[in-house]
Amino acid sequence: MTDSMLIYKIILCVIVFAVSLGAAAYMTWGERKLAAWLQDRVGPNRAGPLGLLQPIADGIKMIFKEEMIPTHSNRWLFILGPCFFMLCACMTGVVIPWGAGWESGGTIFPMQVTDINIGLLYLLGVVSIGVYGVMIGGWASNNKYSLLGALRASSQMISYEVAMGLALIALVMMTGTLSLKEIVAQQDQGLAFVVYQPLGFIIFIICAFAETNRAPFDLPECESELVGGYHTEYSSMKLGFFLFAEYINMFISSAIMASLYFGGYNFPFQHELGLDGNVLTIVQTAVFFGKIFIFIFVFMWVRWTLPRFRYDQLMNLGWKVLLPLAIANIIITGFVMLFMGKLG
Amino acid sequence: MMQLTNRSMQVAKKELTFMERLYFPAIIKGMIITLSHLFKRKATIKYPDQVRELSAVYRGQHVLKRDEAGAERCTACGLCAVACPAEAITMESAERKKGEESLYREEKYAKIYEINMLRCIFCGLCEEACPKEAIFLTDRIVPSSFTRGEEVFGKDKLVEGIDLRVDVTKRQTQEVLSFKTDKKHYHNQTFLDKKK
Amino acid sequence: MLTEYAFWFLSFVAVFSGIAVILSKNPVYSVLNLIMTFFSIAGHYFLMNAQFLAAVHIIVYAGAIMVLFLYVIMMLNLNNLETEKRSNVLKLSAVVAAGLLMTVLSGAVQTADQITLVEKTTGAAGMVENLGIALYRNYLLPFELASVLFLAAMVGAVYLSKKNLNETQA
Amino acid sequence: MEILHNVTINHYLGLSTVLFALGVFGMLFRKNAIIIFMCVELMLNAVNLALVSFSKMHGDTDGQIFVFFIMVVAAAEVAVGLAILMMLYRNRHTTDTDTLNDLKG
Repeated sequence: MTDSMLIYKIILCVIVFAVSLGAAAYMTWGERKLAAWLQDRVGPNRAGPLGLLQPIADGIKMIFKEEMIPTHSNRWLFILGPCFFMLCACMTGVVIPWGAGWESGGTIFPMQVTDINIGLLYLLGVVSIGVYGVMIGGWASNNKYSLLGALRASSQMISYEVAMGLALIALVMMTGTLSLKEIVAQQDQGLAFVVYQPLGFIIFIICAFAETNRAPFDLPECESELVGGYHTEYSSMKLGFFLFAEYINMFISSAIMASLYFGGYNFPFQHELGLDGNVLTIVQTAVFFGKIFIFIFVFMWVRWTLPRFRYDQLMNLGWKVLLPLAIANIIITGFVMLFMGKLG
Repeated sequence: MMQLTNRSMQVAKKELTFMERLYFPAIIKGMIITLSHLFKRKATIKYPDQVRELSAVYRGQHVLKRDEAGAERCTACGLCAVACPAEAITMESAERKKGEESLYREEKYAKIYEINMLRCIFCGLCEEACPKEAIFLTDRIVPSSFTRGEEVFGKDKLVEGIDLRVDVTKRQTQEVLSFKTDKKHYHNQTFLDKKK
Repeated sequence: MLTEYAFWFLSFVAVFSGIAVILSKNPVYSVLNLIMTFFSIAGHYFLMNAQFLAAVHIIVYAGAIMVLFLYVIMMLNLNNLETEKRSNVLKLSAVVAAGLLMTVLSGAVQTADQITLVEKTTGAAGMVENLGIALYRNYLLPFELASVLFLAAMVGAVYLSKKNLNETQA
Repeated sequence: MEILHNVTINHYLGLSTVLFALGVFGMLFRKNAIIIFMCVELMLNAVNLALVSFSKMHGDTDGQIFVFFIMVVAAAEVAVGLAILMMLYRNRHTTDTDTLNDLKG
C-alpha cells in the first residue's frame, strides 16, 4: 500500500464517517417531516427554511441537557453501553462500496474503505456484537424496565440475525463470494439480484427492520408497555447516542440492501451513456445514494403505517416463519443452480 | 339491549383465511393509504403566522361594554349570574355617587364583576340575559395562565377600554342595533345627551 | 514489525482479561472480560490470515455464546450471589495445581523447535474457498454429524428449560 | 502475506498454554458454576488458538476445520449446559458447585 493510498483511505474513512453521521442527523429531520406528511401535518418548520436546521438544534439540545446517571447504576458500564452501540453502528460503513473508483495518475482509488474477502461475515459479526451495547446499557441502569427492554431487544436482534444470515447464504451461493465489492460488480451486467432472490430480499428487509429496532419491530422502545425499554434511564447525549445509532444502522442497512439486491451503484444502461470514467463514478455514487434514499423512505413509510407487533408474534414470525422460509429459499436456490448447471 | 343507532357492528372473531394470514395484501393496502396521505392537503394552520377565521358569532372572552360616551352599561342587576349555568359570574353592586355620571350609566353599578374563566362554558346565556346590552362574548381567545387565581377575570380585564372599544356589532341583529342607536328613546341617551 | 507489536498487544489483552474473568466478583464483568479475550483471540486469527475463522469466531462466540451467558446471568440475577467461602487451602491448591500444569505445558512448548510461521504458509489456507472445499470434501461426514449434534442439543435445551414439564404434558 | 516475521509457533503455543492454564486455574478457584463454565470456554479457545497456529504453520486447512468442530461442540455444550444451570437455579436457588453434592456418597 503506497503512502498516497493510505492517506486516501484515511480521508475516505473520515468521509464515510461524516456522511453516516450527517445522513443520520438529517434522517431524524426526514423522519419527523415524513411522519407529519403522512398524517396530513406540516412537520418541523421553525428552525431554518423547511425546518432544515432542526437536527442542529436537536443536537445542541441533546448535548446541553442535564446528564443523569442513576445512583445505583453501574457507572462505567452505563457509559460504555451507548458508546459501544454507537461504535458498532459506525463500524459497518467501511465495507460498503460507495462507487466504482477514481482513476487519477494511473492508479485507481476505490470508493470503498476496505474490501475484505469476508465482507458479509464482517457485517454480521459487527451487527451481532452491537447487541452488547443494548444489553450492557439496559443492565447497568439497574432498572427492571430497562433490563426487560434490553433482554427483549437483544433476543429480538439475535433471533432475526439467524434468518438474516440464512437469507444471505442463498445470495452467497449464487455469487460465490462474500466480498461486497464483487457482489456489486457481478450486478454490473445483467439484472439486479432481487430478480433472482425475491424471497431472500423480502426476508432480508424484514430482518433489517427487526435488526434496526424499527417499527413494526420496535418493541424495545415502546413507551406504553415498558416505559421506554433499555434506554429508560438515559438522558442527554447518551440517549442521543442510542437514538442516533438507530438512524445510522438504518442508513447502513439501506446501503447494504441497495448493494446486495439492487445492484449497488450500478444502474441500467450505464455503459451506453458514453461517460468518462470519473464522471461515471460520480453519477454512480449519486444513483447509489438515490437507492439508499428510497430504502430509507420505505423504512419510515412502514414505521408510520404499521402497528407494533406483540412479543410472541414477533418471535413466532422470526423463528417459525422467516427461518423456514429462508431455509426453503436456500434449498430452492440450490436446486435451481443445480439444474441451470451453475455448480462446478 | 335496544339499539340507539344502527351503526353498531357485531364483533366476530373469524378464523383467518390463508390469504388473510399472509398479511401482505393488508399491509400493502395500508401502505397505499398512508402514501396517498402524503399528497393530500395539510390540515395544519400555521397559527401565529396564519390566524384561523372565526365565525361572526364565535363565543370567546367576554367584554363589558361602555356606551358611546364611555359610561359602563352594566347595572349589576344580576340576571347574567342567574342565567349562567356554570355559576361562573359573581358581582357586587354599588350606588352611583354624584359626579360619577360619566363613569356609570345607571344609578346602580357593579363595583365588583368577576367571571371565573375556568368555570365558564362560553354558552352565551349571560349575553342573552343582559337587558342593558352590557355583556357580550367576543372573538378574543381567553389567554392561558399559570395559576387558577389568574383565571378569575375582574373588571380590569372585562371592561373595554374607552379608547379600545371591542366591536360586537356583528353579534347584534340590524333591528336591535338601530333601536339602540335611536336617541328618541330615553334609555338610549347618554349622560351627555341628557345634559343638553 | 507492526504485526509483532500487534501480537504482543493482543496477547497481553487476552491474558489480562482472562485473569480478570477469574478474579472479578461480578459475573457480568467476567462475561465482558471473556468477550475481550475472545476479541483478542479473533485478532490473533486475523494476524494469522484466518479471516473467515476470525469472523465466525466473533459471530459464534461473542455474538451468540456470550450473549447466552449474559442472558442467564441477567435473568437469574446472579450479580450479588457471590459469597466465596472457599477455604484458603483449596484456593492455594488451585493455584498450585494450575501452576504445575502450566509449568509442564510450557516446558513441553519450550523444547519444541522454533518454527517461524511465515516459512511454510501459502497464506491462502484461511480463505473461504479453501475452507469450504476442505469442509465439504474431506470432512463431510463430521459436518453432517455436527448438525445432528446441534439438533440434539437444541431439543435438549428446549426440553430442559421448559418451566414445568408435568404441566405442559398434562 | 508478509506477516509474522519474528513470531514463531512457540509464541502462539506459549499464549495458548497460558490461557489454558488460566482456564484450569479458574475452574479450580471459583465455585460459581457459570464462571466455571466460562473457564471451560477459555480452555477451548486456548486449544483453538493452538490449532489455528498449527494450521498456519503447515499451511493447510485441517487445523481450522478442527476449530470449526470445536466451535460446534462449544455452542451445543453451552446451550445444554446453560439450560441445566437454569433448571438447577430454579430448583436450588444457587449455582454454587459446593452445595450441589447430593450424589456424594
